[in-house]
Amino acid sequence: MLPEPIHLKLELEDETVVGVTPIIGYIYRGIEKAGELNPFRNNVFLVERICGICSFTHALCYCEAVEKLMQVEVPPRARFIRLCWSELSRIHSHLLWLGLFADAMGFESLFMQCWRAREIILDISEMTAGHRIIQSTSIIGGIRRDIDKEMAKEVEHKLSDFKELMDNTVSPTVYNDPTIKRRTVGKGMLSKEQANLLGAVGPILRGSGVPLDIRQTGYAAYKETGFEPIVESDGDCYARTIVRLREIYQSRELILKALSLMPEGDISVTVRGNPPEGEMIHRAEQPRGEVVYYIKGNGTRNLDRLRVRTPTFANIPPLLTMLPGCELADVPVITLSIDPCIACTER
Amino acid sequence: MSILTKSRIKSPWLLHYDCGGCNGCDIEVLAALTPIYDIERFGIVNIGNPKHADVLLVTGPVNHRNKRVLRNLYEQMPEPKLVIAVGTCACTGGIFYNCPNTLGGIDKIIPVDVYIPGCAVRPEAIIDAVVIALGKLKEYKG
Amino acid sequence: MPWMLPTIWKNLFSRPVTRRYPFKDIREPFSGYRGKLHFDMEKCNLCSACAQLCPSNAIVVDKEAKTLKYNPFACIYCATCVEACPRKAITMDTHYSPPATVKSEETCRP
Amino acid sequence: MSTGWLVGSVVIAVIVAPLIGGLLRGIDRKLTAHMQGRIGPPIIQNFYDLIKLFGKKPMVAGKPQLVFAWGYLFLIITAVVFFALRQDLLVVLFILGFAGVCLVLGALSVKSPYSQLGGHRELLQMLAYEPILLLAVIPIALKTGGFPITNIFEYGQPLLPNLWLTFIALVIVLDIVMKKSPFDISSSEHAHQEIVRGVLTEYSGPYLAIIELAHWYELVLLLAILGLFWIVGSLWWLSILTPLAIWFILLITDNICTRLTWSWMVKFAWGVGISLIALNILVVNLGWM
Amino acid sequence: MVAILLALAIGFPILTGVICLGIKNHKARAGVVSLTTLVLIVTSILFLRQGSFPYSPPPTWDWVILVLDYVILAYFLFVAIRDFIQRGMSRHNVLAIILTLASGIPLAVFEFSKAGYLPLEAEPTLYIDHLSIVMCLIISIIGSLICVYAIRYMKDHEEHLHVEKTNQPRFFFFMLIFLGAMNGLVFSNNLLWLAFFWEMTTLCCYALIRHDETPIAITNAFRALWMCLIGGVGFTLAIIFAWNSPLHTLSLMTIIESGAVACPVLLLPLALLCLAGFTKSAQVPIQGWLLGAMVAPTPVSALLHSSTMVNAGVYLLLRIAPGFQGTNLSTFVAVYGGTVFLVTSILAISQSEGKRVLAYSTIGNLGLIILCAGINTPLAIACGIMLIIFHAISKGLLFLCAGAIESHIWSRNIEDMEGLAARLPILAGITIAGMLSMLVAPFGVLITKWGAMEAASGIGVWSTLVVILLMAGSGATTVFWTKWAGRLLCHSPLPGPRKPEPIIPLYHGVLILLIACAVVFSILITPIYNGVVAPALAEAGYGVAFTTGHWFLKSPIGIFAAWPIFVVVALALIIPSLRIRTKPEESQAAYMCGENVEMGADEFVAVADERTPLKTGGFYVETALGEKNLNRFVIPIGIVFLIVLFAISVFPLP
Repeated sequence: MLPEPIHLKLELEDETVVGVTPIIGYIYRGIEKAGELNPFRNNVFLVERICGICSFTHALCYCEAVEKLMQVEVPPRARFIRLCWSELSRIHSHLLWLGLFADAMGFESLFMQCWRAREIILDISEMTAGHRIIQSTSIIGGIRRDIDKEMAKEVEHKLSDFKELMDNTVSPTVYNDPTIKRRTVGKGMLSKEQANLLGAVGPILRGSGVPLDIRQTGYAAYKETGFEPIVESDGDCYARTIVRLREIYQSRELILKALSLMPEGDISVTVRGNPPEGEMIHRAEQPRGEVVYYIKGNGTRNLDRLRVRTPTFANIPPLLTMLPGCELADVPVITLSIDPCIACTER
Repeated sequence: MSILTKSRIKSPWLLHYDCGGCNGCDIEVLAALTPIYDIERFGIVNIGNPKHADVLLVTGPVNHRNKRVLRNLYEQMPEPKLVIAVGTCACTGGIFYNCPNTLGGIDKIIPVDVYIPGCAVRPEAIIDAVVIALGKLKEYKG
Repeated sequence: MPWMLPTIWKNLFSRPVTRRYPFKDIREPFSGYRGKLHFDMEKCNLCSACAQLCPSNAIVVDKEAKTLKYNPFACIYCATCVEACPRKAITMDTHYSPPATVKSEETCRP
Repeated sequence: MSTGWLVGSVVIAVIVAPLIGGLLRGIDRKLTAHMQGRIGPPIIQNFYDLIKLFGKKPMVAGKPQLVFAWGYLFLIITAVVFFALRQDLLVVLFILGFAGVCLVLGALSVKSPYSQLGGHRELLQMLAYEPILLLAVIPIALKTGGFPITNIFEYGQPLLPNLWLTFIALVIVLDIVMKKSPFDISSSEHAHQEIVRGVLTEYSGPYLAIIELAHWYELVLLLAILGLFWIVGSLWWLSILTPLAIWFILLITDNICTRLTWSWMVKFAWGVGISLIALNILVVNLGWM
Repeated sequence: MVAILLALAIGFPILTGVICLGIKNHKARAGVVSLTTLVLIVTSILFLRQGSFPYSPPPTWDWVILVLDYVILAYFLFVAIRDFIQRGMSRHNVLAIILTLASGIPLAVFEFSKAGYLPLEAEPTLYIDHLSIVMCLIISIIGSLICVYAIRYMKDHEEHLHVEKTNQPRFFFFMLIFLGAMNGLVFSNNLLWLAFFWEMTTLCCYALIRHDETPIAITNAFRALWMCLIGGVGFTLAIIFAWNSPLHTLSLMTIIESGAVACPVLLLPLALLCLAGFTKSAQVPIQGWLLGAMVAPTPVSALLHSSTMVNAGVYLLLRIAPGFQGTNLSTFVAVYGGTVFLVTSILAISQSEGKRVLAYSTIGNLGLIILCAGINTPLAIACGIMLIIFHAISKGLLFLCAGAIESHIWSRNIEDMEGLAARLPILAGITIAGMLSMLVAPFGVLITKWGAMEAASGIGVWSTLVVILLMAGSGATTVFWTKWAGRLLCHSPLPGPRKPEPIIPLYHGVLILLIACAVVFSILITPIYNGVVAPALAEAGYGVAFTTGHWFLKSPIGIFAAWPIFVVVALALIIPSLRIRTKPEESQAAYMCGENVEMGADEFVAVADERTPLKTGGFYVETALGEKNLNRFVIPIGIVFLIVLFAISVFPLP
């Protein structure tokens, strides 16, 4: 049910996979090139559409990179609200993934329940940002929409509904169901050493026992809210599932904390002028792992270079070591366990 | 209305193909299947195989790599068949209008029956579009 | 296995959560939803600030012919033009643009 | 039984069975949707689907697949007819087996990786359930003194109290044949998983409809076999209720577990299913039941 | 009259075989072979009209048999020692030497210690009953058809191998005397005569397996030799024990009529005869020789598997079954046959070479016949006899199909047969029909399986085990046949007209004749039962197995209506396959995620837009069910079974 095309050329022996060649390029659009043709402010909307699932984090990372390059100080309130949207998109991405993962195992009713819970998050997103999935609210110098007191209360209310739904339906099943365990435990093993060696990022890395999360660097408002990465040590599909499930709860806590700690003030500063000559690298934690933005300004309104390193790209080598030797029936499960985002990978 | 036409209207099976979109519309297509929207109410099933499908939902602006795939999938659908362009970039290329590897709109490759604007489209819009598309089936002869 | 049982059992005997769009139980869009664009051509002076800032080239202003062409099928509904318009001539509806069988452009004249 | 009665029951079986089958599939989808918190399609949705498929332009990937599609349908109808004529139960199951072989050959006759994998998995499913299905006849025959279905009617008392072990084994078979989780390995209800509906990948339009129709017959036939366990005696109405109850339980099972792998399926079916029946035969042979 | 018939059935093929040895001209040899087959077929039909009768030739013939028996054993010793000298010591030639001596020396000691009686006679020497006639018909008709087919096949075969000097005279010599020896075997009543013909079939088998004279052929020939000689030893010991029993006879009829229940001492000779039957039928644990025999030219395999050699073993078991009725030996035989059926059916799943699949299927079906003999009820024996008939037809057909396919693609691998239905539609169609005739209902093989299942259900406590073996084995059978048929069918839609299939009259004629037999005999199953099987049952002292009415078979516990299913099959499969014409515009390539290139090309677009060939393959589960893995269990299980066989025959429990 992966909604995107990735072509894995599999060589099978009976039903055992003996060779995998990933074939990509189906979604390559040339966004990085277009990023050089557009004015740098418009690029915010372009990079959001690198991937519709983690679009806010793309925009966030791009904006922060440009802001760092232009040495703009963003108002603190904007940073807190950016954190909220970033975590909202993480919850919605993880739930989306969990649903697809359940469906890959043929567990349709769990898929439905995940997506049902996800709709609450999308409603919050629509209410606060004006769109269900592509927020388009982060701009250079801050954000475009405020979350006022009334709205914050509504968000808290919806998030408590959400927690109740999760606690009653999704979580107990994922934690306990023996058939899910049978399909995931011990499948797609990736040891801590391999994960480090092959440069895995995000929940794959943390599922293999490496406590590394870019949110620890404290961008946006993570420094103020505090942050501890979630780690599981087994390194199989089940560990990755649990990492993501726990992150959903963690994200919810982070949003609530950010809403309560949020200072009053402006939500954006006016940014004038063009990015100066110079380079800048910025990192952020997407739902799928670390995203790296590299920008190079030349003093005009167009950038000299826009380069993105997306998490799925980093996770494909680990995937290729997990697949050989597994059964065909496990291919979708293992492939999905890295939560591949092909639109990100190919841009 | 003959019983066959009625059955056709009552049972559109979807094939969803992402030819270069950002996933936004794609997940909204899936969201339309889930409890809140539940397009199975209309007999719609996401079938994943062109040979079984009646309606082709295409997202994304089409690039030089997957235009061949798109045409193949379209040709492998038996008549009568409908095509719906989902989202702004499937209609015209949208924000990707100046990306070097996009063609800008799937109607450059295959005939399109219904266009849905929006970036990303809402599930409600997909339901509207399927209803409009099915209206076209009423006139189908052959 | 049994852990999913309470959920489906409860669902089976309670009303489905489905919003019966387009018939009933339709949830009204939130007030901030970025929907259809409207051009108030009485306020517009064809300054083309919107056209310059539009990230997807959906607005084209032709000063010679005194027209503003807007293509809803190219628009990404980002509201940049709304914010950019110095005369507040562009507004956004909370309803999405409807699907259509043909792609049509709106041509507006002041 | 008079000839007229027999002819009548055959006609009814051939006409009514698909109606019941289609309706059951419709109710299946409706109930599944409700279990997931959705509304789901109308109950007669599957009839719309079938008529629509018949109305589509044919598209084929080779002649053999069409031949085997017809073979599949006709043989299943024959099995239903033999069942209605109260013939030898073993023969009914043999015909059903032949039909299964046709389905697999139809899928294997196209050079398509999905179809091939689906065919092979269907074959493994047959490997898993065929022995149980055939074996289940043995305790019935031992109890009623013969293999024809007539014997069951003449036996005079319900079979279930003595043969409930066999009955449970048959439920496993039904679950595999209905392709419900955890056994939906050769195709899945929603066709977007690793083998794109497997055996059905290459069928389209009218030929897909033929196979769908045959599935309805097959479902009704298997439920009817489960119904045989109560058919006589004062509790005969249980022969309608029990299969429906079992069918409902299988729907629930489908919604609370994942799909498992074929190796697990074969091991489970052979291990659990065959031992249950073996125990039952042994117990009957020793005269304890 | 009867003497002439016997001479024609046994002596004539041997005579023409010797003539063949001297003919260098291909056409003339073909004529002689054709004449022989014609005579054999007519003779066998005359036997059927004649009915059963006893016959004892003049005592001179007893002397001839006596001498020839030692000649054959001496020849075995000679070839084994020659091999020992030429190719060095190997397990096979040493065992061949030991076992030849083990069967020859006790026999010599026994016979010559009774010098006053020599030659040992039994009254009657030959006894022709309906079981023999059934066997004679199978041997003469199917065996003959195979010989006719071989005329063309050997020509192709030698052309393919670029053989300089033709070996065909020797080949047809052994083929023809094989038929004669088999006819002799099934008519013999004197155990010494039986043993002689038994060794003669071993000789023919050995010679035909090593026909190509490649090292592997020679090795496999010796394996076949020593494994069959185990049966020879069994025969020798059976003769000695039978003569030393209170009955003091060598007449098979007398032994069987007395029965082991009345005379428990007979259990041991009967068990030894069973052992001989098991070895001849290549049952576990000595199935190796039949698999090794696959190196021989395909008509040899066809002959071994369908009408001769292996059938001798199951014939013997069915023949002596009344003798051990009601004993533990009978139950043992049933469980043993069922186990072999299950094990070989599972082993066949992992085989990728067509002929090896056929071989395992043969062993499995022979196991099924042995199971029938063990169940030992009228129903079971009737099914056993009918299974011999139908299995011979279908298996002969399938081997010949494999040979004909081989002459086109020069490969025996199932994977190489992919898509033959497109290239050779007639041949592939017949092959698939042949497979279906082994596999699905209304065909004879399945009718007998049905009977066996019903029979097996009623034998008391052991029936649980027997039916489970039977049903599980049937499940596995479905897998390997369907899988193979699927490989033949698997092809992409082809645009444009096809090259027509080359028709080779000798191949296609024989194949069509055989498939017609399989269908017609299955439809005519009730006349066949009434005509030959029922009298054979009656002669062996069994009750009635089936009643027939409306051309349905009715057993006391079930009904099989074969012809209505044939009507349905004709409607469902044959009419569509003749009537359906696919229009070119309806053809569409298989779904490859939209990455197909043009129609008819088995390619898809992969890395860097390169066209990559699409490969599909069968399902073999080599790691789990491969020979390497399973034989670790199968062979010990077989050996344990043989130990149990002797245990229960030496210490019969009540």
